[in-house]
Amino acid sequence: MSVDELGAAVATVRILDEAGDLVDGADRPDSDALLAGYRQLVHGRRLNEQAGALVRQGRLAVYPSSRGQEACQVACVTALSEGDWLFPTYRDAVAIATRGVDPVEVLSMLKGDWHCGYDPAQHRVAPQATPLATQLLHAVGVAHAARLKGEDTVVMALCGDGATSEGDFHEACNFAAVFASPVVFFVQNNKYAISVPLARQSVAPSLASKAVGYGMPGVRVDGNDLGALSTVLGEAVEQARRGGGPTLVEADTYRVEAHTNADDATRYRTTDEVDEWAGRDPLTRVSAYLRGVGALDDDIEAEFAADADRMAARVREGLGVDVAPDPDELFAHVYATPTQQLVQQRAALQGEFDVEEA
Amino acid sequence: MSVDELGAAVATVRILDEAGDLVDGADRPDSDALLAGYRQLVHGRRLNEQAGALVRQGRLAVYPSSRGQEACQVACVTALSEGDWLFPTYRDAVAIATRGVDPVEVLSMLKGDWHCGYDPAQHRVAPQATPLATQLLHAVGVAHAARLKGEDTVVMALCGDGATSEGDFHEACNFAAVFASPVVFFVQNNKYAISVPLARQSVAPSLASKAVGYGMPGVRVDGNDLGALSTVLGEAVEQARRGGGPTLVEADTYRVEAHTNADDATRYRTTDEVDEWAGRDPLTRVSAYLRGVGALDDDIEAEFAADADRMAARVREGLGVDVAPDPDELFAHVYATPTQQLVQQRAALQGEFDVEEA
Amino acid sequence: MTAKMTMAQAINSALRDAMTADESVVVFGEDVGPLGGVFRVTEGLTRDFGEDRCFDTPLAESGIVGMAAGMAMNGMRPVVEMQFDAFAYPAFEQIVSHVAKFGNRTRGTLRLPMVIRIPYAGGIGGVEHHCDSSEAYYAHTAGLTVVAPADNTDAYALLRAAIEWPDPVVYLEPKRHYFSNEEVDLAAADSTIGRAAVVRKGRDATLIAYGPSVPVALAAAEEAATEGRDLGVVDLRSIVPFDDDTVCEQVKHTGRAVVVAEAPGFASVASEIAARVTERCFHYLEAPVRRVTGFDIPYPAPKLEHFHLPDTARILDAVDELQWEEQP
Amino acid sequence: MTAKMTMAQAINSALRDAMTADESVVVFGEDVGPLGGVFRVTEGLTRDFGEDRCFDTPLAESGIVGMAAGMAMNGMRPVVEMQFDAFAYPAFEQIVSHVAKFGNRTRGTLRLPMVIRIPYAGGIGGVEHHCDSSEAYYAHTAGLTVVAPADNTDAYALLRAAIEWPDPVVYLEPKRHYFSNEEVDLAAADSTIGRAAVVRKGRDATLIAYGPSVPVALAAAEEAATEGRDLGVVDLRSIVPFDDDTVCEQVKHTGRAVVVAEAPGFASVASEIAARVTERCFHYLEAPVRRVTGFDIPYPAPKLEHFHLPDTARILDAVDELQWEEQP
Ligand SMILES: Cc1ncc(C[n+]2csc(CCOP(=O)(O)OP(=O)(O)O)c2C)c(N)n1
Ligand SMILES: Cc1ncc(C[n+]2csc(CCOP(=O)(O)OP(=O)(O)O)c2C)c(N)n1
Ligand SMILES: [Mg+2]
Ligand SMILES: [Mg+2]
Repeated sequence: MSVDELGAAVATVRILDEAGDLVDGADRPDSDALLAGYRQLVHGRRLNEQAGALVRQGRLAVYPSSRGQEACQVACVTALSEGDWLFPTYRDAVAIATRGVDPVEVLSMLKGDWHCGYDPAQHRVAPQATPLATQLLHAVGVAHAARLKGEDTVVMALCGDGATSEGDFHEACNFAAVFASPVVFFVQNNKYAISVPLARQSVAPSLASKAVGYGMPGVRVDGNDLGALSTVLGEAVEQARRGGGPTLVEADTYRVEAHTNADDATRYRTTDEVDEWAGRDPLTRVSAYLRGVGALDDDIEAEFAADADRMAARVREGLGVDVAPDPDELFAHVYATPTQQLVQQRAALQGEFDVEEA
Repeated sequence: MSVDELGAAVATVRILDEAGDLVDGADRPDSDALLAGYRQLVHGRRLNEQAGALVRQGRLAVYPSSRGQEACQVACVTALSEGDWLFPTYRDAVAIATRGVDPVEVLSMLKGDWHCGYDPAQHRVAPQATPLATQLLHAVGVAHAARLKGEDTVVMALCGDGATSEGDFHEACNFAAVFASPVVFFVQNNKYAISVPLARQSVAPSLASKAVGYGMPGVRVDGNDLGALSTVLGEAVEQARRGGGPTLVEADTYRVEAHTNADDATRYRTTDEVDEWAGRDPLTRVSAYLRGVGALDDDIEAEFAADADRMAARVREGLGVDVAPDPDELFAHVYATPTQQLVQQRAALQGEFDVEEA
Repeated sequence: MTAKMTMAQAINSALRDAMTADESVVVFGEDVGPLGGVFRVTEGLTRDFGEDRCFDTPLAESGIVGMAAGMAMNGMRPVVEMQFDAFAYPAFEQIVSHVAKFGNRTRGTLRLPMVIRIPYAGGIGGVEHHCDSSEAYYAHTAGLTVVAPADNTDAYALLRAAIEWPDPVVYLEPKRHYFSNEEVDLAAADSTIGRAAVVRKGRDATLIAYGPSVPVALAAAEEAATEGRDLGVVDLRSIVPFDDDTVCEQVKHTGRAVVVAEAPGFASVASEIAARVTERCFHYLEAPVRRVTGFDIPYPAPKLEHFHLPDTARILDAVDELQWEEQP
Repeated sequence: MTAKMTMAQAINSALRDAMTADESVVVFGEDVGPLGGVFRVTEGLTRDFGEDRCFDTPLAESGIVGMAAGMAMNGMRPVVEMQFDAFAYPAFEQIVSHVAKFGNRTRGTLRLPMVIRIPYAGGIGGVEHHCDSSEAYYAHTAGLTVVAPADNTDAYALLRAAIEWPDPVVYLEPKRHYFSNEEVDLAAADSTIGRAAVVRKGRDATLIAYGPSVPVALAAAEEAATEGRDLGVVDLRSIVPFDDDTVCEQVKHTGRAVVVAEAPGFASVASEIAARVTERCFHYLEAPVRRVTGFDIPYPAPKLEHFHLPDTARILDAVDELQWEEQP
């Protein structure tokens, strides 16, 4: 069997097509669940938009938008139970907010106040990882520790298509497979790593096919299809919880905006390509379907929008408050107990302020 | 298609069975080539034995034996042309000698004289790599440079089953696949990484199946079957030379001796297991076949043995010569031109000798 | 032959001129191709020299450095970009165990002429992992040559020199100066690796700095001058090899010295400078060599970085403490 | 409660006692399971504590350290082994960008209590990559605690302390002493991280050392005594945090100091010691602090290593140069 055939054997799971119609042979999704998901999609979209606006107003330094990827952001979180863990990247603010973390806290990192604005232990959400793929190993460690402690925790570990090229991706997948760790590796294949297109990242027929080499199941799913994502991720989570080990899930999606506001995407891709993907919006197809089955109408839509507006207002307000930078923060957390040297360095800095004040 | 099915789809190529009989459907190997290969197998086995003896006599500090893997060692080199490159590990002394490097030079590293006893550029054999999997990336670099320069060089990059777990293995395979570099990745799966068995390294159905995730062909071959190895590696080399990109070849073989003389293999495996594999010796089946077709007899066998004895005698002699350690060597090669600091440090050391002598 | 350009442009010019002069020079890394790099340092190189000479790789730094090492083995002169300081760490094993040691291992038969460009240090309000001053890791590693330009002329000159150097060079780009516009005289540039520059002569004390700390030291010297103190500034330019002669000559002359560097001070390049200057100039010193460095902490969040970075006030405080009165 | 044991056994005892005392302590790495480690440090742990408490991993150091970080996040206390110094480099990004910084990043809400054991330094005639003195890389990285025992009692005590420490510890094992047999008093052991030990009092000069250099310094002091010179020896035990008080007290007392360390000297821990001792004791010093370190070269091949390693002769030479006569 040729490699092409092997790779092609990993097909893409879909439930709804771009128009919101059920694809042939798919099970009809549960409307209540889908409606709840839709509400979160609306919220997620709104958060992406609000964060973008805050950047333009200079309230946030930078924001990596997940516009177009909101179905991934929502589905990977709704698949989890309370005791589970989420390991997000810098692009996954919407997922973190969906998990229940206050968006103001999430965004405060990008405001520059601190490296991580929320308490990871409280929410079971790891700090957003910047060094690519490194967090996948932490996810395996959390999962393995849970297994050793006899807990039924599952860990959802996120990364992008670019990150799959890093050595740590390989080591994490392999460790999880060998230890049968309860981890779901969820790759949001949004086709770009900053400017570098997928074709420069991999010539495998799919990223999900990498699972073969680790001896774990690999599933490719339409990343703009909330129902399909929920099914696939839900199954992967339950399999992990049952002791069935890790799964690699690749979502076929697209980064509709530039890498961040600092990026100029016109340098490396055409607007035609972007427009085509904008036409596969993850929100549209869900609303079309829900309206089709009578589960969504203008009133509900308006209610969701109002909800999202309130959230956005809270975000604006929260990020409008300037936290006075506290130099103690430089030294307080480096070690559980600051070393003698740090105490002295802190005192020296305090001395500078005392002089300034005098 | 399940992962098991995908992995199983990578079957093991064989030509001769343990008894030296042609397996069903296999093409009859060329007797002349096989006989030439057999001569090298005898040489390789002798080198392994001689090096082991030198360790016991205290002439070598350590030797990682490739006993049982000689067919791999020979085949990966005979598949190459003169302008090609070989990237070996610490276990591949026999391959390097097969490539034409003086075994005395090869072993001088293990005697402790210098980090690499031969001139890599002269033989197009990289220094034996110790940090696992790192050399695979150098192999890709050499291959990519050759392609850019328009040369038809092919690079044979060796590693063990354990090394496939390292991040650099992943990065090297992926780079080679993306750049369609003329590299053959040749994994000698000898079932152990020091004490750690294959099952702790990977739960994939085969190591060759890792090729799927890079979009390159993966082939599993009986690593104790010289003819099969020559065919598979020869084809992979020619495909690379033709511009067809890299191949991952996994040899199913066994490390018959301990990791090195310093290792105690009884701590982690049974003698039954070792005996079973000793029964699949790569030399026996070739000689049985060649005798069966009348291409080998006692005279030729004696001639090969005498040849190998001469080589072994040269090795004993060469390694018996003690090279006086030259402190200049510490400083001479760190930079093309020693820095002022190194010149001073060298002078200080010289000063110590002057004092001693005075 | 002077022109006004930013440091990013000066580096770009150096790459262009080197690629034009020598066919074996190739540039690669993450986003260095069509995008021209996240700091636009490689702008236009793919367009002007083609895909084979400047290209994007898969996203893997160990891969980038390891592949560069292999290309250097096979006669090319790779110049690779690590996107930010902290993203060079995945390549650490390749850099330390191979790039630094390959020439030595092969007794000089296979040297690795290659350049690892690293945008480094802080001052740009970057999120975590984008502002590390990582020079100590490289400077401590025997076999590496480590240079850090402080101005745009040196950015050009040192990169040209690094690309021609027979050994691997870690070329540290003070990223906060990428967009500083300066008059650059490419012809007059000193491209000697291993030579420090006395960028300001002074009588009273010597400030020793490199990379992004040089402008800060110069500003401090300016300010001190208004207060009647005459401070000299030495710009190392090259951390390895280290120019003992130039540095010590100045320190002997002034009898007092302050080392300025952004990196955490513990076991750092600043420690080395203080130690070696003291060893060589002990009896000329009126006071211990002082170090003004970053604190021994992870690089802080943007809103806090100004507390961390050495500034003119902190340098002048250190100078004040150089025991100008008679000691007991 | 003394017993005769090797350093490998002392470390083994510390692991055993910690695993017995605290269920959350787990040991893993390459070959640490059934084999008991290539130096037999983890001998019998899998047998006695079970597969879940001591196990082999796939061969990937970044994986090992990254997984340990995750386990520490989830309430365990992992103790991982890097097989040799140079084989910790693949884990460098995990160590520097996560292990060192995680507690800081999360403002203390998620600290990572974990120990990275690294058999380090030379003197065993090992092939390349098996003898690196890599402590400077870790000591320079804020957020790491770095300890190096010099004798078997400390090997036990410091490892017990490291495992109980709330922050990640890099525990450096001087591998050339693994098989040295010593009387060990486990009960009397000082398990204070951050405290140096005056292992020999002296009047004339202070030798400052850590890890494998301590026995060499002690031997030099013995020899000096026969020549009428009274040298003290300070064993740092803990490189970070650094015990300024103990070190400076001794140096002020003797007015002269030599730092001894195996690692290449440039931008090293030895540089730091020389620099900070000078800063703090300048007016007590009769001579510049001297450094006796490895040369600035990659660790040499076995037959050449004796040229490289600091020995008693080289230490005594340095002591001789501490300007015992009046200076001009
Ligand atoms: C180890 C490392 N190298 C480089 C970077 C710089 N960088 C940040 S995001 C990015 C692209 C990542 O692409 P992908 O994994 O596809 O995720 P996406 O941004 O598309 O969500 C790069 C190169 C980094 N953060 N970490
Ligand atoms: C990066 C790295 N980690 C650890 C080691 C120590 N080590 C040397 S050989 C070896 C086992 C390698 O196993 P495998 O790749 O299967 O090759 P084999 O020895 O069986 O030929 C280990 C762990 C090393 N050399 N490099
Ligand atoms: Mg992407
Ligand atoms: Mg093996």
